[in-house]
Amino acid sequence: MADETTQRAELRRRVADFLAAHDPAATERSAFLQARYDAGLAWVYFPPGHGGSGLPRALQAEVDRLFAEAGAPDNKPESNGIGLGMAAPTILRFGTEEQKERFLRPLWTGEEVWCQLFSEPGAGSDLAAVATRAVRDGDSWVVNGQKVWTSGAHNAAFAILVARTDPDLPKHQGITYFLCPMTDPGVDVRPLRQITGEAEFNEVFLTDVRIPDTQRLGAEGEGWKVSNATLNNERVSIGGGAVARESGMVGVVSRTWREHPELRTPELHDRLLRLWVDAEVARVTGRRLRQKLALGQPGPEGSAAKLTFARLAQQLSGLELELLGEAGLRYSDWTMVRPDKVDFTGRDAGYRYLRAKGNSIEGGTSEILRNIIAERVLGLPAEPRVDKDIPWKELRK
Amino acid sequence: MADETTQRAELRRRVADFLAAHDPAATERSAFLQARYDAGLAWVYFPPGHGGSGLPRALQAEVDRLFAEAGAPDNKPESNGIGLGMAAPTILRFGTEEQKERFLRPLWTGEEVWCQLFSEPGAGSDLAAVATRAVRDGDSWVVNGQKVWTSGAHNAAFAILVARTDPDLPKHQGITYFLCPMTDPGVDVRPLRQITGEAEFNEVFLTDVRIPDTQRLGAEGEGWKVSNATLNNERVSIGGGAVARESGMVGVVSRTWREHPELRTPELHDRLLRLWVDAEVARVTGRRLRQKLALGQPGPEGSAAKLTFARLAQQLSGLELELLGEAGLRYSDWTMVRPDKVDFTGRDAGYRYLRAKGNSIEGGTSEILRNIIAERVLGLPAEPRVDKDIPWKELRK
Amino acid sequence: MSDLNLLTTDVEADLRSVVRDLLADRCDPAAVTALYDGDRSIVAELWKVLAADLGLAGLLVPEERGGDGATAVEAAAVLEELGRAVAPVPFLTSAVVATTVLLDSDSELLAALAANERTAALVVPLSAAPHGALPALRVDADGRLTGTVTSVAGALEADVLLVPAAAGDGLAVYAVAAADAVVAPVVSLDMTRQLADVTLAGATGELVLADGEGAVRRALAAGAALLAAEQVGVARWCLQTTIDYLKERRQFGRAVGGFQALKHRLADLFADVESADAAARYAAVTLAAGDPDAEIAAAVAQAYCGDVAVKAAEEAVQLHAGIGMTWEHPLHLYLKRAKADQIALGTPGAHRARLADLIDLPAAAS
Amino acid sequence: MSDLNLLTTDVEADLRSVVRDLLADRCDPAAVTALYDGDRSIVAELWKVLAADLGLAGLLVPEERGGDGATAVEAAAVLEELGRAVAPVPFLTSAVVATTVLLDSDSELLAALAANERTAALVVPLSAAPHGALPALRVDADGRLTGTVTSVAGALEADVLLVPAAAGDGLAVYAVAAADAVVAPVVSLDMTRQLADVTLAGATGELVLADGEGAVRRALAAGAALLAAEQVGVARWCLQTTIDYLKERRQFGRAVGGFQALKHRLADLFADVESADAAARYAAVTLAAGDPDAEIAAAVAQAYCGDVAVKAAEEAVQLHAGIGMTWEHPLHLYLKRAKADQIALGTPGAHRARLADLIDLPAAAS
Repeated sequence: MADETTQRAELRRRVADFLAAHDPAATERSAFLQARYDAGLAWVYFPPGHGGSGLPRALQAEVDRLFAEAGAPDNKPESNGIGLGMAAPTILRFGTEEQKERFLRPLWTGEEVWCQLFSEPGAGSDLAAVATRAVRDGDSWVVNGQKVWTSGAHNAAFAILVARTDPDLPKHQGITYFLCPMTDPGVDVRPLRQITGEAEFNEVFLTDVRIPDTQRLGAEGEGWKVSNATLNNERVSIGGGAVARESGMVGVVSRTWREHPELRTPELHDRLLRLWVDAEVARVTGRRLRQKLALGQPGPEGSAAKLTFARLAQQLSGLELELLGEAGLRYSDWTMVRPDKVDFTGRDAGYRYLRAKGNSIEGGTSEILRNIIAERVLGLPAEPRVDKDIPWKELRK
Repeated sequence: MADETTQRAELRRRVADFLAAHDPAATERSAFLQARYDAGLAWVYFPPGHGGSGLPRALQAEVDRLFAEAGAPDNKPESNGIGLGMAAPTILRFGTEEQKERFLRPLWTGEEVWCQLFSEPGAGSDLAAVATRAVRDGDSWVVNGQKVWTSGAHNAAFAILVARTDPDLPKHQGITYFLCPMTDPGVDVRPLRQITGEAEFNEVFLTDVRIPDTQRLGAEGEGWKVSNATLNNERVSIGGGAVARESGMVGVVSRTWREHPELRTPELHDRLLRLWVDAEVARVTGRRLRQKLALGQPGPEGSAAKLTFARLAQQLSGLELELLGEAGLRYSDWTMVRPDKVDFTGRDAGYRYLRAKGNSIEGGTSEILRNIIAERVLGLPAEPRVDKDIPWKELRK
Repeated sequence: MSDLNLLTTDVEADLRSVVRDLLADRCDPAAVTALYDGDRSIVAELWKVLAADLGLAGLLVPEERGGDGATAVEAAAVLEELGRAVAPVPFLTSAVVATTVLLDSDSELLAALAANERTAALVVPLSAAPHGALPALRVDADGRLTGTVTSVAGALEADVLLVPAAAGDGLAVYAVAAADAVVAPVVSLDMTRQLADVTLAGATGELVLADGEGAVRRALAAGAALLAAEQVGVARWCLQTTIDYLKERRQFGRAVGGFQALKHRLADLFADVESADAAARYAAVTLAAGDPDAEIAAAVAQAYCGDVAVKAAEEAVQLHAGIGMTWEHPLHLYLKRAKADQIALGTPGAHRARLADLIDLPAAAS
Repeated sequence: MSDLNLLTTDVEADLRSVVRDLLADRCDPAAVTALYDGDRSIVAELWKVLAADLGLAGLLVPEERGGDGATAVEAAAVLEELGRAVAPVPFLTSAVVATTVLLDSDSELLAALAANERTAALVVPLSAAPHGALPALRVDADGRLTGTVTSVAGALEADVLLVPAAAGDGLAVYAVAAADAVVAPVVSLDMTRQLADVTLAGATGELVLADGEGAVRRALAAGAALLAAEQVGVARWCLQTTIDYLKERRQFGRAVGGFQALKHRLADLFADVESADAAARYAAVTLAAGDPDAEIAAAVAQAYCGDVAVKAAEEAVQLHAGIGMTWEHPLHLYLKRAKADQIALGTPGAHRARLADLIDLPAAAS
């Protein structure tokens, strides 16, 4: 703890020095961000040379707060969630020195936004079933296939992509991980409309897309391992969100309750109180999880937190419609739009109800998370697997 | 329907004639019951010659009512539930003419009470895993093994028993079904105390018990099929009980609610109303099931009804303890006794709470029932089976 | 209840199969989905075939007043099929609720409804419970009606509106031509039963019931009892579609429907849907028979079936996973209908609260 | 809450492991089960070792008054271990509740409790909630106490009783020797915390608090906050025992724990138990720190953990199936403790109702 106090003081000093040298009011936005990266003050828990200072992750909130208080521009993290939350840690862990050099800086500054090309119509929960093919051609790979559930694909410069490079191997072994240029003419992004009426995601059709072999991440055939690292990051970031009491859906519904005494009934009261308690317990559990992570004691609660988050969002938003009654029968707008960012608690109650249905599907279904908890945390026997040792091409699809 | 009306009128006439010939007040109890059996007025849906008249099952309630109204003695069905509900229909279906002749009459009159020797410590849900051995010896079988969860074993004259007769065959194929004399000196019945404090069930140890081959029910190796028929009867009878509104646990808790205004809270009110609704829906569902069965349209709701019955009994009895508060912390008596009959809704609230835990275990666990519904009713794929084609003796136990 | 038949009758089975076949032909999910983008072309066409060609508009109208003289049991069978197809037709609003109001009146309008010459809607919010607050428009000395009622179902499809109006301590019911009202479409959670805000500014109407509160409440109660059958239809479609999909969908080298956790959830859902079916049927049978248990049966059915339909739709989305979240798959139509139906004619909670009085389980004194 | 540490400290881990080892040695399930047949021999012996040898009797007593000066965090660690072993000792009743009452008094009794020379119990029903109704015995002009309080926990183990008595509008607290009261054992749902009916017929006592209502309520609140830790211990034992059993138990040729439906239920239960652990810990940490959030944290923990412990015990019985229903297997001890704990110091529903005021989510006006 004494050590962290020292680190914290030192960090404050460095931020103050940086701000003295780069007046936020007088420096152009992207120059400021690049300088912050080069000073190792971007993601401080990354290593020196790649935007970081090798500090504990717990200090990141501190440095972000200091910059925000100084009125400095941020890197718009909400516009590049996949890049910051999933691509960056994976590139850091599996990338070559050249790849880290090339990709991390523009990723962090937001100059290059990233998206994710993992899921396919036939490969949802069973990601290892990907059928998108990548065939070696000299120093490049030629990629053909179809991906779905890609958010931000129309704004992205790059994608993290898994594709099958060897169909003669069993399914988990013939997959390779790539950093795919979204500007390639063979990339066709089409909006995928969802039950809310809007198209937050895309389908992405890949036709003879060329990726240089230098943009392969990890070894050929190692894509399963690399993509699992990516997904673990996703689950931690999805489950570990809110911190203030009544953040998120519980706050929305509690406000509705407070503002509409005329809608209250005894049964809705007890249901709301139960969910409020569950949400508060989830908040405290998340707080403990972050304390563990800050000490480098990653626990199994990441998957459990995502399960709970999804359940609460769904039950609370469903309750809100019943509470609203007549007003719950009305919707804001079914017009198909492509939203810039997702806001689970935004728009009207009907939207929140429908959008929350995705919370237990995206980023690993609740069923897959329960398998993970049961097998990896509780040590219960794995599901019988019939497809593990059979060459991919011979599997029944 | 016209047909049933005719049948009903004819039946009333026959009962009236019988009562005229056998004055209930002047006839000795067992003579009366034997005469009723011989007149085909016992279980009227059984065939003539075996206590019945080949009538629709729907008419049974009518004939029982007529006898009850005349003050006639009944056959104490609550003391011989296994015999009447499980052994009798199985003997009727699979028994030889001699077996039906020998066993059904004293079973129905209650002169011979029956119990069930199916479950074993290692064969609970997986009944086909029975390890109790029956070895052929001339015209008899010699049986050795241990059975559990036997209710009424200390009062029973006979038991329906499944035992392994050929360990070289796969598990489902080497089982045979017997009618076992409980008076054999090799039968040792020991009370099995349960969480309520009392011993409603027994463990039964079988040591060199001899059963004549004439008391084998069905062919050698056919025991799996025969026992399944028995269990289907059990589930129908367990699930199809109550008929009047507020029968069973919901009535008990509703009375507590009405009698104790001082215990009421809004949250308990809504929980009770939900369970009341569920219980009423279960009652109507059961009514429809009985109408289907009476028309010979057995539906899949038997298993579903048992699931619901158990869930409601557990939730209602749990709620009652919370409602009672301080009184719910007190218990009537932990003294070990062997009750004559089971009364799910009797004694105090604590007893009801504990006893109800068994409702989702006895007669097929709720987990097994869900498998049955999923596979046999919904047609979903069966669980992967690793033990189906391997000789019993080679299976890991 | 000992004499009430809870099993499907032959008459009902025939009716059900005719309606089902017709909907399979004429109620394409793509055309239903188009309602959400403002293309309502399917509605009038489909209703014409059902109402006139099959004669469903007059199902509940007595023969002597030009109808079929059928009972709530047959109406429930129709509603279950309409629910199964999320059909966007005003059967519930016109042929059940408005028709039941008019049964208490000697207005010629009833015969016009039965003949499908007119389509009517009772002007109350869709969320109004049978025993809850009712709107009452102002009526002046000249019999001119003024006021607004929001979120009215069936108004967009109706050419005549049944308008509750204040009459002393009670409620009168007037019939007003839809053309004389402002019927403003509402963007609705469930566009397969799109709502409208209805405003009258001094419109004149025909007085159909001078003392109409009882008739209005009976009509809403009949609607609530029979809405349960629609909810069963929605739930059955969701369950069956999910089972079918999970038998086909393969992940991890196996049919997804073979994974035990999903099997058990589907088994539980099956039990719930079967129970909902029995509850809805009991409500319809007691209503048809004028049984004294009808009011309890309706409250029980509404307290139960609304939640089951929502659960079935929610489970269906979850178990379809990604594809269940898309606009392309019809599942979302059922989710929205189920959720709107849960609120329609009183939430399950409102029906439970009502039930507390009927069955003598009083609330805590406060 | 940003500065409160929710992770296990070294001090607490050491304490926990000492208590756990001792209970593994000295708290045999068979001896605990014997309580149900009236053999209470384990109680005094076990309490002596815990209270005196380990010094747990004085854990919450400040050092200057003869105790350990530890905090609610360490008491919670002890209670979790006691819950895990369903240990039949009066730690909660004497070392937490009665001790907290006496913290407000300058009575020498506190030091006697800390030294384990005396064991005390607060004479209220175990079901009394911190914010609910409290018993108040009559006290005459001579200071003689008369009245009965039913279902008191810890009274059988106590040699001194802390008796709330009416004092004007408030409540005084007297210390009465247990020998001067009639302490009638009650056949209890949970015989590992057996209750007694306490009757005083003109007994005299030492006045320890003239104005004691606040102290009594604070003591019950501390008890409620820390009972959550006991509930977590019960839940953890049930979860772990079930997992261990299902890894071994084979049916259908497979370990039962490999069946996905059970795996998913256990995964959900694990999430619940981890959450309960965090809730209980936050209640203990805020109580220890005198944090303003302590009251909400305690209500949340009690609203949550009681149900989780019951669910864990019920799931454990179900997943053990037959063997879980037997007297022979210790599971029933946990089921009974969990259910009694759910009612103890206020049901989850009572704590939710209290929470409604604390967090400004008011009930419906009636």
